Amino acid sequence: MGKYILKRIGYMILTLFIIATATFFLMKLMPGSPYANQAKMSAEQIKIMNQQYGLDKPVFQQYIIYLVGLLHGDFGTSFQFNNQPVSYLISSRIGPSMQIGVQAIILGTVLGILLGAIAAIRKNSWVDTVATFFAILGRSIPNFVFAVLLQFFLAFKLKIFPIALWDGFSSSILPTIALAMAPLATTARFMRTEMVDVLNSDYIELARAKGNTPWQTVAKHALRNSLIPVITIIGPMAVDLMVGSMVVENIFSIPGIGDQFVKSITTNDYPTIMGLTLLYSFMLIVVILVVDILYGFIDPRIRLSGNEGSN
Amino acid sequence: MEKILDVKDLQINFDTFAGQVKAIRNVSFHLNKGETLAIVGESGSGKSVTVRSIMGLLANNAHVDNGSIDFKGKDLLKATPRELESIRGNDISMIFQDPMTSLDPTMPIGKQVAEPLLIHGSMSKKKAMARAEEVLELVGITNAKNRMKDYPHQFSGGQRQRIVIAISIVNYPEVLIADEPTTALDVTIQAQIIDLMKELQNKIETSIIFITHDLGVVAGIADRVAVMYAGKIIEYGSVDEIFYNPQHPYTWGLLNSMPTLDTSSDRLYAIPGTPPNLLNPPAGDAFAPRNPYAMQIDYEQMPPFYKVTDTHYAATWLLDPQAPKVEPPAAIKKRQEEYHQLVAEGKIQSSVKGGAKDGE
Amino acid sequence: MANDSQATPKKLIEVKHLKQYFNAGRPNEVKAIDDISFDIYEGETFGLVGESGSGKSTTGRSIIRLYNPTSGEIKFYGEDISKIKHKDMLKFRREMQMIFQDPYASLNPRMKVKDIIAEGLDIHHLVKNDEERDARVNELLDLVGLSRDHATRYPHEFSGGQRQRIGIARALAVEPKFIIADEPISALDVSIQAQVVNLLRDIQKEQNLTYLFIAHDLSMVKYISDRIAVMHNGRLMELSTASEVYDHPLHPYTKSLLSAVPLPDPMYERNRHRKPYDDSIEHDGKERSLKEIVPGHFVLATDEEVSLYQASAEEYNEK
Amino acid sequence: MADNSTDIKFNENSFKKIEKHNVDEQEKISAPSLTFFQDAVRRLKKNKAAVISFWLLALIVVFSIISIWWTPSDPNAQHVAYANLPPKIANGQIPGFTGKANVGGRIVDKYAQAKVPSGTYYVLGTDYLGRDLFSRLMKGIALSLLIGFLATLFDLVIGVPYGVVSGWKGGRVDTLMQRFIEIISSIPNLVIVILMLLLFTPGLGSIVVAMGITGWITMARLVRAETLTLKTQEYVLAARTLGESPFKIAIKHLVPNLSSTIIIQTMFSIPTAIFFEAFLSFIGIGIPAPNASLGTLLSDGQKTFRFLPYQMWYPAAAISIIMIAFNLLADGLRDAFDPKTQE
Repeated sequence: MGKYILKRIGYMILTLFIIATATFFLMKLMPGSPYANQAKMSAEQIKIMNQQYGLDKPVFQQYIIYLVGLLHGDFGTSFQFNNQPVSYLISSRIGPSMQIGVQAIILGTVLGILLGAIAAIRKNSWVDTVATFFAILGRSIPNFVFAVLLQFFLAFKLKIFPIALWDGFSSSILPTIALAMAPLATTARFMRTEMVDVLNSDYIELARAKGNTPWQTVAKHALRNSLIPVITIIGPMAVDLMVGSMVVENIFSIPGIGDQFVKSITTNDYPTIMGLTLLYSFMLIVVILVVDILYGFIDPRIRLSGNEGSN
Repeated sequence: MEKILDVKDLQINFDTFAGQVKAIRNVSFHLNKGETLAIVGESGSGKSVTVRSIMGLLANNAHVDNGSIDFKGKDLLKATPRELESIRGNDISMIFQDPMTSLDPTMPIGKQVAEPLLIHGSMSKKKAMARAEEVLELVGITNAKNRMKDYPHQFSGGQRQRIVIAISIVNYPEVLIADEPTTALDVTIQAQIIDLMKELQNKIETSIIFITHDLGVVAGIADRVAVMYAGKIIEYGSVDEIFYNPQHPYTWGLLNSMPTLDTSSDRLYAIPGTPPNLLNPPAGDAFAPRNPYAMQIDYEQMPPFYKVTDTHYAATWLLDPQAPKVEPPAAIKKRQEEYHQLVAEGKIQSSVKGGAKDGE
Repeated sequence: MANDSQATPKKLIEVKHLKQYFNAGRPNEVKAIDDISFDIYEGETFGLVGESGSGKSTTGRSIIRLYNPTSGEIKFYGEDISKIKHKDMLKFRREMQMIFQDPYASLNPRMKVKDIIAEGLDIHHLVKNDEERDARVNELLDLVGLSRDHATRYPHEFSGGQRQRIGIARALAVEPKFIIADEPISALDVSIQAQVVNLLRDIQKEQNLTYLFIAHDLSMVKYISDRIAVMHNGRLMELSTASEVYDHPLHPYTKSLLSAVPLPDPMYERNRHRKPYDDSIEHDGKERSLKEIVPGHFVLATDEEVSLYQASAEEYNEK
Repeated sequence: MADNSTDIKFNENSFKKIEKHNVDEQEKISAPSLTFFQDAVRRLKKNKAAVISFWLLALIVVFSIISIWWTPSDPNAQHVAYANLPPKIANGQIPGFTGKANVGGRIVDKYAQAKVPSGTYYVLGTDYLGRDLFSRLMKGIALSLLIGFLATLFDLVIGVPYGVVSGWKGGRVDTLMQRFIEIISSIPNLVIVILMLLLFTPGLGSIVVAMGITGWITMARLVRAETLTLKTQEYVLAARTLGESPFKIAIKHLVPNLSSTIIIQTMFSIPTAIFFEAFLSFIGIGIPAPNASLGTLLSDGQKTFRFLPYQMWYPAAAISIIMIAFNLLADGLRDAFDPKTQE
């Protein structure tokens, strides 16, 4: 297992390097000047700015400086926000994003698993139809539409929650719900499929033949076996969350990295875009790695059969 | 002889989108205490459905439309789910066909074997595990003590089937239902499992219903045999009667179409055609269109069971007193001659209590 | 090898020191076939028996070149086919055909029966136009005992036995000389097995075909085969005529295997004694190869073991 | 146990032997021949939700095609005087379509206020520039669907061949191709799309290309996994033993058997692409003004949602209905094609 993890971490570093390189050169190809109010700046000013940011050096040299910086955790300096280092910008904004992200994934998976399991157990009944209907709504209604609706009814009309304000847990509830819709729908759907499969398997029949009640059968045998594969979809769901967080943070004015990313795009703030791209990729790769390792630990078939996790 | 299980007039239909499949059409049989009853038939003949109805494990689209299953004075078809659960895995247990898929892949085997004890008894967990270990030892899992915490994938197919058997006997059931337990196994493993089952039957004195399509296996394990075709039992009797003195043309065909190690004739006998579609079962004998001895009445009316001996019955019009005498195929005649000789020599009895329990 | 004693019939297939390893050189290397040699004579049925994992199916697939053999020679009409590539391959593909095990997986569910049967005709351009193609398909349907109406149907409409007939027709379409039947009846019901076996025998006589018949059902193999080879763990344990192997088995594995075969005869079953087999003798590190113990009867043995086997062959004669 | 029933009637022919057997009769298949697809369609037709979704989508597609030549009024024409008019239909009796709005507690006839000539009405009202929202919605749906179809085309053109080749070749080629996919998929596809959009000028073409670059990966993975199982199927082996070339095998055996996977995945890809476009427009890097797409309509509507909710209601309803319909249809197709799920 150790060797496998090391190999995976090696791939991870390689992937990050490729991504860093690709984003860097893409940024260099970008049209337009990075400075927000460029119209008001004279050629002289721009030259000074270029010098200040090292943009006058040859591209390759800039690349090396960038890579060396990355190794020291230095993502460069934002063009826009008062010359703040990108790393500071990220670290000051990652908290709120993490909070609603983690809350959403917990809410989404827990409810999704419940919904999916109930739908599978009561397959083809009205419960199943209702659960399936909600799962379809969840993946059909774009989360920004959902976010706006929540804001309109619960915050604006009924005034149960603050409209757009980042102040404590109560203000994180609506964005969490809006974000949790996609993972909830995905989990419910996946869980249902897995569980229907498991419930049709021979070992469930044997469990019934042992004299287990239907609920005992589910609790002791079906649940664990259908939950194990659910772990594998945490990765893709994390991506959904990242995408969702951008608009949801924007709509609810949450000072997070998603909101920052959108702002940086509209202002061509390249160092910040590069930094956030790397951060997003890093988070995604880590999530996938953790999921894989977790899967190996939880599933005895993988855990105990030769540790060469080759597929 | 004490009947432990008595199935009467069982009718089971399946609802499919093509219509209603009449899977079990009026099946009656019983199981005596301590015997092994083999139910043989081809795929789709209804043998599996029959035993699943005893366990109350029919698919959702199946419904029992008639009949009774009497187990120790109680009709299992009228039992509540609660009552059935208390019987399953305790008084009646089951072994399934595919050992590769019938164990929970994420639960250690020790726990799986101990599970029926914990469900049905007031045994402590520790005691149950100790008992599970004993039983695993009994079914021939070597070094059972250290393997209790292992998972199913760490065992071979034959070993897994031994574990499944351990689960089924851990509560000393009165009836053990084995649904093609050796079909998925290699022939040498199959022989081991069959020997194990015979040995266990002697030790724990259980009654066994053994389902298979393999006549060789039947000859080795059964005391009595019921032959099924198209959702009906068409002939039943002691193992010697069925193998040496068969009466139904379908039984003839089955025995005749199997090459034995000394068959060397040029062509095998083959039953022509295919089994009927049970969406619209034929009016008369379902075997009639494939039956070289078929008579007009075979197409019109279902034959009743005719008594051959006290233990041997066959549902074929050929046994009717009015029917012309027919010559069975040569190989069957040979078997019948052998039978008379064996009876004359006293090697077998003409009616039941043939014991095939010599173990290893 | 199995050649000196029987000089008259012509050798169709010669397999020499065939090895088929999967994932060769990696930690998960599997020696599916580990150095086997045998010949198949023209017109005979050569039975290959073994349990799951013995390498019998792999042997068939290596001979028909679904795999690239790791090493060794496969001669077909004297020509080594273990390494032939593209152009010659097409010619060879007409001469050798295969019948598969699973009647459900061996027919493309999206194709009509006539297109399935005619696939080989199309590939090798054996018919000039559609009428000729239809005529040939009808001829083949007749040959395997199916109705001509079946030509425009799809596989899922047929029963297992009928599907197996379609598979046989497909193989026969290109008029092969040699057919590998890879467990062609093991997925069928008893009453249908006999139909298919009879069909295979009839066609063999009619078209003078040579068969490699792979199976785990020992009674059926004995019935259909002229000579039989017993495989275990990727090696050939014993090879001789069908009756020699069954009546005078020499290798302990063969003896064990035969003792396990259940027969539909209660008296026999009551007196049957299973002979256990201890495969540690295969792992004692000694060099073994197929040795001719009595004429035409080969057993995997060391030089020293030969005399032991000869002694036990003697015993059979004395009985 | 002998149930000697009493109602058996014999006649003189009862025990006459039947000499001729017509076994062939049994082998006849009487059911009408159905291809795999016809069978799937038959099953699909039993799924009401999928059938309704199908016809709804067909209707939407027809409307979208019509919108190429005809909309009630020019979707981009501005009438600032008629800005922010609420929905109104001809006789104005249906609640929500009266042309009146609640301003500070009083019901005001906005159309009268804006001096709109009688006979002129906007079914879904107008936006802040006085553009007819119904016409814009028609155009917007058409554009979003177009983006959905085009992006999915990339799935088919790149994803399917990539998956087939990777799965069929196996070994080193497969490993290499899978590593490439792994790397691409470790960057959130949104990030790739955004970077692409920054690089190119925003517009229909760049959005489609950007989504196409990332979108094919799921398709490639599915097709590869399916190909891996298909290539060991005995009918593929049979084709190989007959000497069929790999290309022909792909065309004759693989693609037809992959088709259900491909169709189902396509049905899932289209709504994903529509969602993505809406999302991009929503954060301001999608379809540039003044063109309408579902995303730009939603984005515009959101800005005034609290006060003029109708401007967002209708595009939101439209996108939700389209997504639901595609998802229901895809689910229905999956059930119809996958024989495992049928009872």
